[in-house]
Amino acid sequence: MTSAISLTIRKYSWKYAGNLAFWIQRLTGLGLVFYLILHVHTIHDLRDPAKFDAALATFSKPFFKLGEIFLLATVILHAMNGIRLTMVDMGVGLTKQRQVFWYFTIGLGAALLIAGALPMFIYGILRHQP
Amino acid sequence: MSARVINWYLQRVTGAALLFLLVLHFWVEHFTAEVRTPHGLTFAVIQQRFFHNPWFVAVDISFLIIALYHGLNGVRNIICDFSIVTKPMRNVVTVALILFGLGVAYWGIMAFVGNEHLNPLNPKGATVAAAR
Amino acid sequence: MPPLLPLVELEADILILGAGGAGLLAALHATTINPRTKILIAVKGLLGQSGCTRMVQGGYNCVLNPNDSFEKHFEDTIKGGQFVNNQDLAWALVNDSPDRILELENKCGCLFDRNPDGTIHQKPFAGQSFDRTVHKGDLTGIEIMANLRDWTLEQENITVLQETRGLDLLTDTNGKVVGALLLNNRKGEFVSVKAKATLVATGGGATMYQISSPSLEKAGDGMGMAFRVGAEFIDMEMMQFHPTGLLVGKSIATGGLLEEGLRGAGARLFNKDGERYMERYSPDKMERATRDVVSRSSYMEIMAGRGTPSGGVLIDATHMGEKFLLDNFRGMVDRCREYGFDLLHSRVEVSPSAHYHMGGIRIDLNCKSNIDGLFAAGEDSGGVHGGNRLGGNGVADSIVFGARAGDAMAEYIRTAKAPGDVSTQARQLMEKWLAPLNREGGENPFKLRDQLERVMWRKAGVVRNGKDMAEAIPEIIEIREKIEQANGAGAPIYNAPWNEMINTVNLGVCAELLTRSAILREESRGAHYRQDFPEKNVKWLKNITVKPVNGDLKWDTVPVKFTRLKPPELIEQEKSLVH
Amino acid sequence: MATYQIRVARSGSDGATDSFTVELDHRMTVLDALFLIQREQDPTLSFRCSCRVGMCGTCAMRINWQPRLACQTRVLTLKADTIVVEPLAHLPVMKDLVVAMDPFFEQWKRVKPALHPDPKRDPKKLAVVPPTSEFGKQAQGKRDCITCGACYAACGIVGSNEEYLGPAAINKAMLRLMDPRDNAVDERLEELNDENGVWRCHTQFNCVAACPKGINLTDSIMKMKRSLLFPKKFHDKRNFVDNP
Repeated sequence: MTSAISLTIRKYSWKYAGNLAFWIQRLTGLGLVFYLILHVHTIHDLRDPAKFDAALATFSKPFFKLGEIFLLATVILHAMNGIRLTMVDMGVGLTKQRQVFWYFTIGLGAALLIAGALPMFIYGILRHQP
Repeated sequence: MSARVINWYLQRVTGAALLFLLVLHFWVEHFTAEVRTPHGLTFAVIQQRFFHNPWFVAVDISFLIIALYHGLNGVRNIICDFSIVTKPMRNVVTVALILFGLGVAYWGIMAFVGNEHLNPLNPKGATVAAAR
Repeated sequence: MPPLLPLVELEADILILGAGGAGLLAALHATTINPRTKILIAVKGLLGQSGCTRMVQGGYNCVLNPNDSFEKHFEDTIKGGQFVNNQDLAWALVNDSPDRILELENKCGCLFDRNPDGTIHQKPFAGQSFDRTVHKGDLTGIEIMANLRDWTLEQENITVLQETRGLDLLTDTNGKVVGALLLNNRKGEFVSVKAKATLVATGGGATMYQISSPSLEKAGDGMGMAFRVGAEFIDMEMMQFHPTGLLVGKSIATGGLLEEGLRGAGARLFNKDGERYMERYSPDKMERATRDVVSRSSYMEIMAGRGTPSGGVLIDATHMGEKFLLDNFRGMVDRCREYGFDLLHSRVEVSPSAHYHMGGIRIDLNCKSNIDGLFAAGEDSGGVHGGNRLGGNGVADSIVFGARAGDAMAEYIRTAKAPGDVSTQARQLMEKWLAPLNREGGENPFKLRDQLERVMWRKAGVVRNGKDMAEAIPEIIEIREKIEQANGAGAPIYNAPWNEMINTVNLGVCAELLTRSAILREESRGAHYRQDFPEKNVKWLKNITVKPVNGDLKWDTVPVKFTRLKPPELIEQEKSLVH
Repeated sequence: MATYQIRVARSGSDGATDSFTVELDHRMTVLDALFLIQREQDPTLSFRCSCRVGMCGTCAMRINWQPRLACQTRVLTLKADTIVVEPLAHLPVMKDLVVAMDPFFEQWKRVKPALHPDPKRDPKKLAVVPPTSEFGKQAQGKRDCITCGACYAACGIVGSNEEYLGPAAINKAMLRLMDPRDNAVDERLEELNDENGVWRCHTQFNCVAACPKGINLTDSIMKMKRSLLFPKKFHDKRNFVDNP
């Protein structure tokens, strides 16, 4: 079993930056599709205002706020990597793809995440009023 | 131009559009004056918006459709990356994903369209709005 | 009971052994003449990725510029070959090469380097009166072979047996060659091919030397096979040594070349004492002297104990500056760096390296050998380059004569009768080659090959003398006897010792012919240098030919026919006779 | 001289490796180590090698997980005492380190790698290709492919989809498509535009990292993707050749 896993990892030689980016894009993408469907399901509750408000109340609990931060992280990763991919598609920065990945996608993405997550953390979790 | 080129191209275009829409979405649902109350976003806020500015719904619905296209196209790409998915199977996958996407889109759109609570002409819906 | 490998029997119109430039061009031409010709190509390595055309760095000589002329190219070739070339063959080379370059470009898709205005670029090369070498950077061979390979892949009439080597040619009762017995290393099976015409184009035997530049699978297979069916050979003593083979200690990369252009651009050679020894050997031309002169000088330095501890001399290109080297010799700088040498800032160890066998199977203008049904082209054949080959004429030779062989074979098979049954003969030969696979004990083929390489390097190498070579003969014979008893036991597929044994058998043939020829030629000419006869002798404007007759070697010397150009010394002589 | 432990994957049982101890100096490569093992320790070891100086592309193998040319990999630069040598991934193993290149060349053949000369051109004239033209520029470094298969073995997509063209074939197709002498535009475009053509590339850059010749294969693939938006331009490519 372990050998099967290690063989698989080797097969997809994850240590290259581009490959890591590929897996990030795949996994975050799938996660976001899943979230989108859940989200549509919640929105559908607009047909029943009471149920909708109840759902929103649940979602403002700190646990779900934490989840929202996680969602933000996923979105930022997917978006920043998406921008990088579009740059690649346009033929920009092809020779510097490792640097683009680490500095732009990961570096700038982390900065954006902190900027976005901090207010969510402070207002949604620390100062949460039930 | 074949469907594959268009798909590839649209995936990029919709990606860019989603980036813009997402920022907008985040802003209106989390940071505008209406939602920065102790209650945050509620049904009433949405109803207000719906009555005063129908563009909210238009944007929301296009956001939904673009996101579904982008997401499900991505899922299709992942599935097609495996050679066990043969050509006839790929067509089945495509059709299945389109149907699924249409279903989700219908489910989402139905939240606004034909929703009696969001119909200004419906006395019951209007009452709720006036109560706030 | 020894395990018997399967014997697969195939049939083709044309059988081509070797898929370098010559082999594939022959296939191209035969296909062009008749697209339904059934062609079978056997390659020892991977199609298009083995052999020496692949390793060509310099380029391809041909007359394209209106200011250049066939006569000039011909004269350069003959002068370079020290007037012992077969002039008809050399003229054919010169005459055909521009057409072949057009064919390579417009039919096969090669793209050689261009001038800024988009016309083809021709670079200068040593020993030539005009800049006529067509090239693709310093990787010309890859361009040619990759495109020829791609062409071959798309042909439906051509079957390619990859990693399949020739073992022996098959003959009918009249001695006519009717195919060959092959060994498919990939599947571990013998293949007997019945063919109306057979071309050997497997490359020469330069790998019989300790330090050599060709690719590793090259082992004079074609010459060995042709010798065993009685082909006639010419100029076997002529072995070119390249002066700057990289010396990478014990690494297998030793012998890999540093491009000639480096010396042309002004790189200097030093011995271990820091002496610029070319001052002593060629004071006017220095390092820019021809390949044979520089190789010889380096070799003498090394033999006199003035070489580096690992037996080489030092090439110094540092004075040319980092920028110049990077702009012009990027490939060479990189190659040095791969083995931890710094060409930009320090001296690099080099040594003469066995490079090209000018001699080979004696052919006519249609690449026919003296044996019916057997054709030879490329390095397997001899006579085109005489005593020394010009840089850039080697790949031109393969391409031009490969094409000629293709044309000739297409013509030949039109009238040739379908060969009779060969399976009995194939089975007999198969048993002979199977013996080492089933042998217990016996000699180590790797050791014997090393021994052969050392003997040849020391006693019949760059600088030769009668005494040493006479000593070498019994040693070579001993190795040839021992190798027949070598141990090639192991799996039938990808069996390295077994293949090395077969290689050494063929190299042994080349080595013996080379040494015996070299003993006969009592003068120094071109690449052949005798310490005991250091001067060129007008009496030796002859070719030495040899063929096996009834288990013995039949030697002959044939005066060169000067059909187009007479050597100046002969003209002098005639003048003095008139007066 | 230093002692290295070479672990070589052997065919036979699945994933089994044999360990050899060899003495190598600082200039010696992985290929040297393999030759030493074959000559002195285990003659049954099999691997491929032709030119031994990085021109033939037959000695590509996985060295410490990365596809490389054995002849160009000095053991010193690996900075490890133990070197794991395995056959290339995604290609069937014939014996030990020898892989069958057939899957690679099957894909290679799909794009019609040979030149399909334009019958309208004069075969007696050489094409005029200024190095500054689009084809001239692309042909500069991208022609250096030695078909070693390293990119094919490194590509993650090939691992899950053996019907994908692979980086080397797409690079070849791009060169032929740009070639003003060539005529088989539609056939090649059809293969490239296949579901398993260029569209399977997800810019992992593994091929670029693996290519021993430093060819930017992802760049070629991206060029093809973009070009497929306007495929007509390949039919007009003869415009920059003054040879009707």
